Amino acid sequence: DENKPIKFAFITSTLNNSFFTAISDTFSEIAKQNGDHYILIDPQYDQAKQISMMEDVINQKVDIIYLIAVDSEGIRQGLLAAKQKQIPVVVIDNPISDDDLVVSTVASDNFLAGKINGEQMAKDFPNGAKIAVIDCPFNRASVLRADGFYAGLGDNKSKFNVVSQQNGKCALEVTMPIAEDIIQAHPDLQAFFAVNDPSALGVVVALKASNKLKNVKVYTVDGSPDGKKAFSDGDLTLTVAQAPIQLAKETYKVGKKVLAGEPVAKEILVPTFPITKEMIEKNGVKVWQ
Amino acid sequence: MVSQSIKQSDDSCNHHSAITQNIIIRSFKNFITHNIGILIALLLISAILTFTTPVFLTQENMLSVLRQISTNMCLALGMTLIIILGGIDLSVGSIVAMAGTLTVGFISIGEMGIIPAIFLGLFIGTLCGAANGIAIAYTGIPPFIVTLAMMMIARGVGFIYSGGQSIRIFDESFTSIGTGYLGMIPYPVIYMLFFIIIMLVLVNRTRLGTYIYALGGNREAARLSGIAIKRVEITVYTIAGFLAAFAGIVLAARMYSGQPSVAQGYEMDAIAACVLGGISMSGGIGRISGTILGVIVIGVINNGLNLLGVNSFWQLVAKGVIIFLAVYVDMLKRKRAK
Amino acid sequence: MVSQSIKQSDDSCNHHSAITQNIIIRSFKNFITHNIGILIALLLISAILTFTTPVFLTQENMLSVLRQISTNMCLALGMTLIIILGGIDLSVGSIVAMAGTLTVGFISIGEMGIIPAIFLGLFIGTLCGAANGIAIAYTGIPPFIVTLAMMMIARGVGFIYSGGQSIRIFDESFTSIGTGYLGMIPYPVIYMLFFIIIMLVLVNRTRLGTYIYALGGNREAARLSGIAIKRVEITVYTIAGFLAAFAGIVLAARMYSGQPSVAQGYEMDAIAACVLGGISMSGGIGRISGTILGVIVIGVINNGLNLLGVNSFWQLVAKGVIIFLAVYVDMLKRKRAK
Amino acid sequence: MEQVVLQLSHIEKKFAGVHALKDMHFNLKPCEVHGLLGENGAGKSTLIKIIGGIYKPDAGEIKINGKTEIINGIKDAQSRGINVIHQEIVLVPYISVYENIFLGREPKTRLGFKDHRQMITKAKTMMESMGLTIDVLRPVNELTIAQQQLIEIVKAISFNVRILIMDEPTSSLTDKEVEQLFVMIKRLTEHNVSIIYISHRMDELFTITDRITVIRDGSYVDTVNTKETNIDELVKMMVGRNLNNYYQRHYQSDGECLLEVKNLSKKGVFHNVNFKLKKGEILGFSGLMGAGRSEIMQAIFGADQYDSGEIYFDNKLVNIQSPQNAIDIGIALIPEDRKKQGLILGNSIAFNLTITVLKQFMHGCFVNQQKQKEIIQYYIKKLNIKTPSADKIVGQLSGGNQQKVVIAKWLATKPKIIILDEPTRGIDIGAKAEIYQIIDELCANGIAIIMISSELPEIINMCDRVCVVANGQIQGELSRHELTQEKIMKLATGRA
Ligand SMILES: Nc1ncnc2c1ncn2[C@@H]1O[C@H](COP(=O)(O)OP(=O)(O)OP(=O)(O)O)[C@@H](O)[C@H]1O
Ligand SMILES: Nc1ncnc2c1ncn2[C@@H]1O[C@H](COP(=O)(O)OP(=O)(O)OP(=O)(O)O)[C@@H](O)[C@H]1O
Ligand SMILES: [Mg+2]
Ligand SMILES: [Mg+2]
Repeated sequence: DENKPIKFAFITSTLNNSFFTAISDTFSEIAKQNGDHYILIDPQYDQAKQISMMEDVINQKVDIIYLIAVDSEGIRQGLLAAKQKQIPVVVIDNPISDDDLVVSTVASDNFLAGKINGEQMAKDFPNGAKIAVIDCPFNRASVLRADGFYAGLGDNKSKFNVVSQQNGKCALEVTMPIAEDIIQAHPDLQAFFAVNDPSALGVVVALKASNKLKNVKVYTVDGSPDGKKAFSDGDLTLTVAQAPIQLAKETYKVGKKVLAGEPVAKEILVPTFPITKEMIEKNGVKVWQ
Repeated sequence: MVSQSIKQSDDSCNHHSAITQNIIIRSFKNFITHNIGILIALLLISAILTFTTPVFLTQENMLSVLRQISTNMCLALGMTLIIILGGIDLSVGSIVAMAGTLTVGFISIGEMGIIPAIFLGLFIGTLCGAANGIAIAYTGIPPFIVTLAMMMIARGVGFIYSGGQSIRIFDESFTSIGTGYLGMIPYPVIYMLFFIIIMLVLVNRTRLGTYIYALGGNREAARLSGIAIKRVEITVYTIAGFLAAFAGIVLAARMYSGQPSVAQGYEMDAIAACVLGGISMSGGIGRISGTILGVIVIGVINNGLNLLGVNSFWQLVAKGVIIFLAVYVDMLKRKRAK
Repeated sequence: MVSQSIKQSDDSCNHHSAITQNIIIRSFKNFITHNIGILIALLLISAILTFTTPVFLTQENMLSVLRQISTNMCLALGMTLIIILGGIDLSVGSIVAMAGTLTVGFISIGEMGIIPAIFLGLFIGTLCGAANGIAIAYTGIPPFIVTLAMMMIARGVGFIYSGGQSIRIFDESFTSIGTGYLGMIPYPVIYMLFFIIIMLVLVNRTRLGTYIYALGGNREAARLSGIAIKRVEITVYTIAGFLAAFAGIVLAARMYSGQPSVAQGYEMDAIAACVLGGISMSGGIGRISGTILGVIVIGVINNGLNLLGVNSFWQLVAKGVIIFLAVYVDMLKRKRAK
Repeated sequence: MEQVVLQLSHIEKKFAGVHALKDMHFNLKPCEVHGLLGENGAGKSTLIKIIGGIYKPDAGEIKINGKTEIINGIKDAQSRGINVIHQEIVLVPYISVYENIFLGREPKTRLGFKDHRQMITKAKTMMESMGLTIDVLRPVNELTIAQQQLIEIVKAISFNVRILIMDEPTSSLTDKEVEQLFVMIKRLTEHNVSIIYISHRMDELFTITDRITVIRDGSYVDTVNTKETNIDELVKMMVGRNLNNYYQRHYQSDGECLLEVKNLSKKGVFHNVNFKLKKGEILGFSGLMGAGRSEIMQAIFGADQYDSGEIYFDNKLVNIQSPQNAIDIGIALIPEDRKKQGLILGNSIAFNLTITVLKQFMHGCFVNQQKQKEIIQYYIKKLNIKTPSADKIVGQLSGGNQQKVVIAKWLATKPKIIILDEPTRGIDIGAKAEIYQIIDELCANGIAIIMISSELPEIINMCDRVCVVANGQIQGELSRHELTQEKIMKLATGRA
């Protein structure tokens, strides 16, 4: 029945980011309410380690696994092991290529998130602009966001001059010096698109340091508490929200359905939406959505 | 001290069998006395885990640990030779990633046959090792710098080739390299055992083995004995490159994909295993058996902490403390032995 | 070789002014001759950049480079002492992250005053360094293992304290530590200059400086000469811990946040800068001026590649090649000088 | 024409800034033992390294058995039957004795592996034939220096050798082992081996050599038949002037007691060591290699622990925990191994001279470099250290000058007691005389000296009293008037 306690594992890719902790905290809360046995696994962004840890979890005979793969391609071995022991796997956030081996994928609409940014930028600069992009090519979600961004620029794409596209590794301290150097090389730069809040905040910090924050707009995706604060301070022009709490709740629901033998959709996209001033006024900046 | 640690294989005469037996017993005694500290540490850790988590001592889990340590074992074996030689190799992690990515790429993108792709992947990784060796031997630039440069270059090449993303592969005949079993033993464990035997023979039974110790122990003495120092150096770094490339291909097969960003910091794990196993960073001292135990200790610690469900942040602290204590126990034992 | 590289500061008598001038000229000559290789490398790189990108030689960009290298400079200065001593410190990156995270946490979460929070952050980081030193001096465990353990422990502590997330801070009086200016010179650059002077004085003018070289050159001889080798070791690791903590707090201020996952691999950058600057990994040899140049070369390479808009993957390859070549040029020059 | 196995003519060799060999000549007859003599840094080692294929000469001709040859590296020299025992021990520390002996030419089994069994058997046979009892399976680092030196000799002989070169093979051997070595040398010459023998010990040269070639400042001086010469003539050729008063000693009347050691013991190393040391005297410590003399002194100096016993300085009980304590009290120890224990070879003379006394130059937190320079110059002059400047790297000095730097470094601490452990090992006769003079001067100034030495002439001619140590115990004490070689050896070997 619906409320029978279960034993489930959440295998994240890392916990070094409040997005992931928001998911794990939500799971932990739900587990407490339901009296479930909850196991949290953190391979610290190492794909080989994630496979090993997944095998360890399977040896411990859980009912269901919720998984954020480090890499969309690399987790197959773990999925096969789960299948062998008939443990269902629900994938969160980072869609994987082996979707035949998972019951369902619950993800933010990353492409849409990027696209909203592109559209907004096209609106803000109808005559085009000199821009720079901070991406993170070995992360699938980031790639989708960047693709979405370019798609969002739409017909105006040719008016935009991308003077530099660099890998910020989704991290503030990596992005900061790169952004500083880009600003030095292109003093007349008008806007940045960064694939997530931490790298966008790295851009903001770099702009502040060279006193250019007023002249350069920064667009990004996440809507993390830090991002929302920066947005409400006017440092960020736009951050399109993902909703990890909702993601976790949705995933848990899907899992329950699977265990009850009910059919579930193969792909569930949790919508992304621009953070607005009103939302912040209503909910504050302390938490995710 | 390099002697007698494995049985001579080409021993056929009958009247030698007593001596042979003697050698085996002595090898075993040597193994115990030389590694007593880390053995005690390993036993302690295992005992604690056996009592605290029932899964630990199951056959399944043991095999799983062995498979998990296979990558680090390959790297640490190569690193052992290099450290005994008095060097260091920071590039092995990058070579792991590069070899895996390229090999998978050759098959999936380049549509090459599996065997030629693997050979080419192994060859390129081995070449990186050889390049390290040649640069070190001929320019006199410290190994730290040469392999640091190679670490960046090899990592870059993997990224450039794949555009930073992972490359997928489905071909069962390739992926089974990493995922298959012989009976119930995973292939990677078998490779590991194979390389361990090769290394034991190499270090204890071949001239190269002696020369590695000679170079690390007293370079001048080695030179004056007419040893071709450069050739030894190049050979050793080449071996390490080969082992890293091999590990990378197996890892890619396990992951059903070539991942250019994988294996960051694996060089540190390998070095840690060596030092834990009593290989001295100043060269000339150490035994393969020590490294093997070092790798096992690190593997068991990782596995145990996961089984116990220790939070990953606390795991870091625990691992730091345990590694420190393991080496400390080893030191104390060694001192007392003197 | 340790002497005469900076002017004596407490030199006031008039009849000394000729001698003083002499010393300055000699220091300068020493500086040139000892670092000729890396100077040439630096000039070459700068020349190429000046021609290929107009922005490179602007005052603004130069200041920006200086600010960017300030963290690595702090770490590399501490690392220099440790390497000359014959050791190594892998924990500095983790101490950077931990000190920044804790300090910001004390202010934002703990609601501590800024000054006490900074002091406490500095104190804890320094303590980690001291713990390294004490463990190394008293147990005889190799620095590599001790600081590897500390690297994990400090990293873990930062993560545990913040739950793995970054902690934001807005207090201007704190963030200005990292973002403020004196005239047009960013604060971090000023700290950097301050520490450089302190280090030059420490190494060239104090007893401790001489003892560090003595220990690194011949530990046994140093001991028999009545040098308190344990005290020297502990002091040096403590200094490195302090500098790392300081760099961490400034970095946190620059980032408007304490980030526990920051600064991974910074220890390698620091070591690379030292080796690039001619500090020998086997101890006893090297000069602070070399390290300074090493840090600058790495900073200029990073900056230049970004200015040129080189793809990050190619940057890796380019950096590897340039570091290798820079050291190679240095080696050739040194050989010729002999 | 007389037969010559090896002939060198017009040999030139330059190192950066040093003209090590100038128009050098040398010839070696079959089956002779040919001594090479010269001051420290005269170029002896350089010459034999050229013969051994380690250096290439800049100019000159080498004839082997009358044919002009070019020696291409060490292996090439070895294949011509030329083998060198180097001045520095060049063994690999952590591998076994037999592996060291066969290093670089290991026999292989059919399968291409090293043939351990064959190496062990052969090594054992060699050891036995030399009358040595060292376990060939032991790693070299566990052996004493003397044993290592013997292994070097065994290793060199194990080649098919025609010309054997020995560069100061006895510098760390005692008389017993030297005798053993000489027996070996005699046997080799009977087997058609020619030997070049370098030593600073004159008595050895007179015992073992047939001819002696003298080098001065890299130039050939002369070759003489040993039987037709004497010490004074050789010394004159070597240093270019007459050297009288070789051992200088002005004995003092008994001073007051400065140091008293009572019942000092360390388990397994030394037991019940008792002695007194008076102002202005030289107390000798004699004994065989490994008797425990160095260990006793290390313990007194605080460099090593001891289990029980008391040390009185100026009749006051003192507790010396570390070398610093010893230095503060006024004790200095000049260690036996100057390279490992005495000097920081990669640093300058100035650096090494001052590390013991930096405290004296402190000006607040900083080192007063002016004052430092004065002291450095003072000692360079006083001990006559031959160097172009105080900034020269110590590792580049000749052995004698290195030893003087170590002595200077300790004199600078203004000690009341100086412990000298093998102060003249590997030092040429001229430098030795200078060091003896320094020691004598120190005594005259009321400083008490303990001198450990394995060279009996030095002990007999310099000391007021001598303690003879065997098995970690003082076997007896001999006064100046009782000192003879026989008496000392009797006590040292326990045959008293
Ligand atoms: N590799 C080298 N580089 C530079 N100079 C050297 C080198 N080897 C020897 N010399 C110099 O050449 C000269 C001769 O040295 P050599 O070692 O031949 O002297 P030696 O006669 O063997 O002295 P000793 O009795 O002290 O062993 C010395 O001045 C020495 O400093
Ligand atoms: N570092 C060491 N490790 C192990 N054994 C040692 C060490 N140093 C000395 N010994 C041993 O201790 C004993 C006493 O050595 P010590 O050096 O005191 O003798 P010695 O009388 O001074 O002889 P020498 O003439 O060689 O200096 C010897 O048996 C020696 O092998
Ligand atoms: Mg010599
Ligand atoms: Mg001795």
